[in-house]
Amino acid sequence: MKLHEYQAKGIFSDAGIPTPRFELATDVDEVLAIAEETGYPVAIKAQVQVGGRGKAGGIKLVKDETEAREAATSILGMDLKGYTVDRVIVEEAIDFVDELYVGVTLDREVGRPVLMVSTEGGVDIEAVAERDPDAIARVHVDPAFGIHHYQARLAVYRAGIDRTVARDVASVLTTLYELFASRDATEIEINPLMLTSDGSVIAADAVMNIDEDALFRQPELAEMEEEATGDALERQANEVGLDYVRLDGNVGIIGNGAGLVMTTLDLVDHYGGSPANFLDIGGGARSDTVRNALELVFADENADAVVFNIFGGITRGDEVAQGINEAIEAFDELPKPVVVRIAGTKAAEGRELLNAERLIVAQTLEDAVQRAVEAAQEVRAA
Amino acid sequence: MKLHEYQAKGIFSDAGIPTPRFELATDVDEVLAIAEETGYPVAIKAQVQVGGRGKAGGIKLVKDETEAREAATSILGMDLKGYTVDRVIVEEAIDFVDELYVGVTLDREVGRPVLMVSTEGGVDIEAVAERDPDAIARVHVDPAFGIHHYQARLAVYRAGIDRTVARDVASVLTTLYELFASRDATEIEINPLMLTSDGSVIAADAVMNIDEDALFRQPELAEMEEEATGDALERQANEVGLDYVRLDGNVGIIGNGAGLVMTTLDLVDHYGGSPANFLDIGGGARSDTVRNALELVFADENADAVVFNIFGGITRGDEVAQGINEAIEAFDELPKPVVVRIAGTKAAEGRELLNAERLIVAQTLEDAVQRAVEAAQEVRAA
Amino acid sequence: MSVLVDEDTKVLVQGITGSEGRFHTNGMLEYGTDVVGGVVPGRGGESVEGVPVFDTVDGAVAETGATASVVFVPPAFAADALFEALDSELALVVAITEGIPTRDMSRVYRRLGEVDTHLIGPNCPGIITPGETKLGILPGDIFAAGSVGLVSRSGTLTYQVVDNLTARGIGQSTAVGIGGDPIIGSNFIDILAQFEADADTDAVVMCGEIGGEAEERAARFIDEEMETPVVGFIAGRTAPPGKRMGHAGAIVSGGGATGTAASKIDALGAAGVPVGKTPDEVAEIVADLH
Amino acid sequence: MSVLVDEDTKVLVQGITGSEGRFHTNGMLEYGTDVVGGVVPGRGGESVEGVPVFDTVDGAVAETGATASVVFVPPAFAADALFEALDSELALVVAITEGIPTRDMSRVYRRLGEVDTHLIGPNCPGIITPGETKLGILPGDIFAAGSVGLVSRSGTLTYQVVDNLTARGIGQSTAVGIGGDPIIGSNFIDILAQFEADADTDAVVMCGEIGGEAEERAARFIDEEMETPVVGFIAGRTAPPGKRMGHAGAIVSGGGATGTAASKIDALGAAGVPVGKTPDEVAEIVADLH
Repeated sequence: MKLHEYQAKGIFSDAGIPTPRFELATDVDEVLAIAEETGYPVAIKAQVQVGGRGKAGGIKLVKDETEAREAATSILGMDLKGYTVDRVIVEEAIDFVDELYVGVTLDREVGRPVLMVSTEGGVDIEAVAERDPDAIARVHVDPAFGIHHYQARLAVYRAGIDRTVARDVASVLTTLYELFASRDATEIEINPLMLTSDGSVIAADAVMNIDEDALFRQPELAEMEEEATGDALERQANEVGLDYVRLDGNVGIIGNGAGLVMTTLDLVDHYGGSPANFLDIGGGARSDTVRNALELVFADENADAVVFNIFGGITRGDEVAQGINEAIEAFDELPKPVVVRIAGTKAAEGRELLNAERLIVAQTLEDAVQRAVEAAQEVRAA
Repeated sequence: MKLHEYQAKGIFSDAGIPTPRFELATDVDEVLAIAEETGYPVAIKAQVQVGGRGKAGGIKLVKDETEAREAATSILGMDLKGYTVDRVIVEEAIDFVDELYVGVTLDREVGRPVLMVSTEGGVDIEAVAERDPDAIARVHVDPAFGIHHYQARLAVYRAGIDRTVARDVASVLTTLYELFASRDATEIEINPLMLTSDGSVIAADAVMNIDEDALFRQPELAEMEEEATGDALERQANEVGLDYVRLDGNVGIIGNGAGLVMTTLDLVDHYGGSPANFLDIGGGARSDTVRNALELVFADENADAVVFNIFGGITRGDEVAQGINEAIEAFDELPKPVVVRIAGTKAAEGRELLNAERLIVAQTLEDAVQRAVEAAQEVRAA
Repeated sequence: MSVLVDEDTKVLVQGITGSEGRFHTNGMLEYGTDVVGGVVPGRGGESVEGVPVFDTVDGAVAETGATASVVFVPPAFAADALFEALDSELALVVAITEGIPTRDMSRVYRRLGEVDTHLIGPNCPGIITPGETKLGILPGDIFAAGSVGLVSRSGTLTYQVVDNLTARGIGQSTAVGIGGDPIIGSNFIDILAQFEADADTDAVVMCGEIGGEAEERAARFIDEEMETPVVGFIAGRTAPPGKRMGHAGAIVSGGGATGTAASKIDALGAAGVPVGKTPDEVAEIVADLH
Repeated sequence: MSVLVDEDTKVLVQGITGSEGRFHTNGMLEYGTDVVGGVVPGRGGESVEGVPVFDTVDGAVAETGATASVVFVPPAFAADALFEALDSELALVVAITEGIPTRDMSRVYRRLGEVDTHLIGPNCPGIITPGETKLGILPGDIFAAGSVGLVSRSGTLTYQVVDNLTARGIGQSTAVGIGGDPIIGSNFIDILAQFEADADTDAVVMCGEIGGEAEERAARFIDEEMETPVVGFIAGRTAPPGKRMGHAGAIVSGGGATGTAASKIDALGAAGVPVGKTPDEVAEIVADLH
């Protein structure tokens, strides 16, 4: 779960990290009022949870009311990589002399958090990492002991940060780590951490990704999640506890287990089709979950046909079939062809039970995918 | 640094551990007013930082005003193992069905905190430990990870605590550990943790020793230290940053370094004398420290003579001698014979410099101690 | 004829009184697993499906001689249960629980490095030695005893591949679902090393998926350390960069040189590992090896 | 002719710019110690007594090839400095700092168990190999080179015993003050084992004091593992139970069977270790051994 910049910045600021003054606005008048109060120049920044906002025109530095009105009008309501911008922050412009990068992330290879510092801030850090890995100093933190102050200093000095600001940067990094641990973040960064001409540091951006599995103990952050914007269909999926990932093909896909669903996507491609989505309904196949899943794919205008691939596992095939039959009773008419494949324990019994009048019953995975690809092609052709 | 019961109990209570209602009182009228308000029976408990208060008559359970007045009058102002009782708590009496022991201490042998639980509460736990070590369940906590909840449960179940209260006792123990760690305690215990007839637990006593080396980061506890009562001479020593330990002999002892001072004590005994005190003035021998030390021993009516044993170490013997000469200038007359022995770097030069008119200058440790023992005997005989 | 578990494995179930724990204890008992005890604090003295329940792992081990444990404890308490299991010096711990916070697993993994216990999972289907024992939630009846080892990051995909193997008459020595979480107790290499050392495993199927570098590192290990032939499968070949596909492991970071299906398939190919395009093609390649 | 340190030991001073650090760096340099660098965050590039200062231990080790460090960092920051030293894989760290909170040392000690570094102290005078090098604050001129090892919990008492030894013409191979805090990096046994393995140490003096069980355990070690003769001294024979005598180690718990001077002297006696009643008697016993 990725926080909005304004949310992350609020958390950083509360933890004592210097940030520019900023306020949230949802319409042009609000933007102008805040800009007036703050004093020009100000930055107007779209609050959407995607990367590369600046390049996509979601961030504008404006020096007077005319520019502010123009920028606010263009940004509010704009479509940014599929997300509609419904809020911006208006932020004091910072006069900086240098831009640094500081961050904390989980290094999966060793299972430990890693502190990262670079003098090459203000640019895409992943590009830096690829071009010149040594430009980023990395120091791992032992999750048993937590951070030692020396580790933040070590990262800062290794990165070649100027000695005059080293202490301040190390202090920001230590705070970031403490937030990383106490707020169950999976990633947290400031890029750029600006260096001002008077020798102080200030967090010009704020990124914070939270471990969704830990939201049960982060009630304050769990509330923030609700504020998150997103694609309408993805939001609808979230409301029923599913994770709907939109893709750009025309074969809708439902299955249980991420690996198996991805494999189904791969097979759709293998047989000449193109996946419209990724939808994992998890273990078993309770009829209400099946119905919710079908409703989502039916609502996806890109999907022309649906392949439903369930591997029974512990849940028996006959029970799965029962659940699917019950689920489709909720629909007077199935708006798209639905191919069902049941495998695993009692699969044959399950296939027998399936309502073959309304569903296309497939025998194998390959069979199911091929029939769904064909069905989608027919719908498209019609 | 040992906290008073009322201080420790306040900390426990703030951390969510159930305690009886109690209030602090410093005179008899206050005791009676609180007792009235609390409702009889109440316990009146002397607040002095020594063990075995109960046996020494410092704790009384009273059932009416007459008893309360009598108890308060006898306890307030009493001498309890050398400490004058100047305050008591008046505490709600608890109707209990069982008494448990829970505590956390540092196990020096492994350098880790250890959780301790026993069903044999309400008695001297050290006696239990000696008589029947298995009656106390012990579980060590890894100081890197901190406590795992299972460890508190493990200690509780191993101790044979009844399953109906196991969860509550484990919860108290977990809280004790967290206080141990967050408050820099060296020892923390509840003895007894009472079990009431309605199946709840309540901390009837509260012991908490704080690491004096950590007081710099425990400002709240450092303030409590100031409230601590003690022997007048020991308090006076504390004020000048020294640690004066009273003993019952007649040879006053000053030296630098605990091991060397203890050795001086041993030699006093070896040569037929008896140490009046233990006073370690630490490294070097600055003249103000020497003067403070001498003032303390001069004020100790038990000490008939003083042996001053300094091993120069890094500080040179001539500098030490200089410091001692300066210090004794503050006294018009030395009220007791003072034997000085300087050893180590430039010891011979130091001995040369010492004011031999006012001081008895010894050559070796053995010589110094023997002369001090003799001097004390002469004073005593006079 | 197996790795890590066999018919002599004595199993504890941590969280046996929960609905998942109870259900799968029953499934394990039916499969023939020697479930010797359950652990639920405060429930000691009870019994579930005829299995005695203890308050602590320590007590259960002392009483039953258990050598392994399966963990069904809910996410908020799972790390505590794992620490308890690791500190009791069991040989194997299988964590089924899904949704354990990463921070908790980071600490558990730190501790794991200090003990001799093997941890499988979390968020995994478990481990099975067909015909002998299973620890976890795998559907026993799709497996058949044999000599092909299987290791996979994914649950139902594992079942799919096993189904294809069994359909072709290829039995399995042991199958291990290692889980797809960011931090897992045993990775591909840990399990591949077990199979390599097992005289009765004569081929291994390894099912990977996009995200991370576990498959790339496994490929290097296979190249340098293994004699036993390995057949691969990689899910997510068509997943677009930057999209998150279900569990935490299945995400392709944009632009990176590793983590993509292509990178993994290339790495495996370079290590001499044939990679099937479909689960059934995997089974076909294995059949050709025999 | 020494343990742990010799003329080749390259020494860093952590906290070199403080008054203690600067003063004792000077003392060490005068004694001939090869002080190759100092570490103080933010002071990199400066120099103290001609010794270059670095911002991090890591950087200092890389630049100077240091193998040991002496820590004068104030108590509030000392644990951090010790973790930094331990993580830099120095062979030896000597912590002089007095007053480090016990909780901090408990964590440092936990970490110490995972690395190969030896830690001496904290709250100790340091270690000296007479005529070669000293790391710490010991007064060099009372020592003389020779073949008697010395290990002690106490500072000035160590000097007293050394003074008695040197006065009788008995030189020392290495003398180690291990410190008297509740948690110390090296205990008697660690140092005794070093002396036992040192061909050039032909007798050892061990100075203990009341409190704890370190001397009792050392006695068992001497009995079971040592060939080299050991002479003991125990301070605090006359200390009354329950009184705290200066530093944390020197307290006799009331009524306990261990921790008293009698218990320690008995244990040493049972291990064949003669215990001197005065420091000079210790020197006399050692002289008789020669």
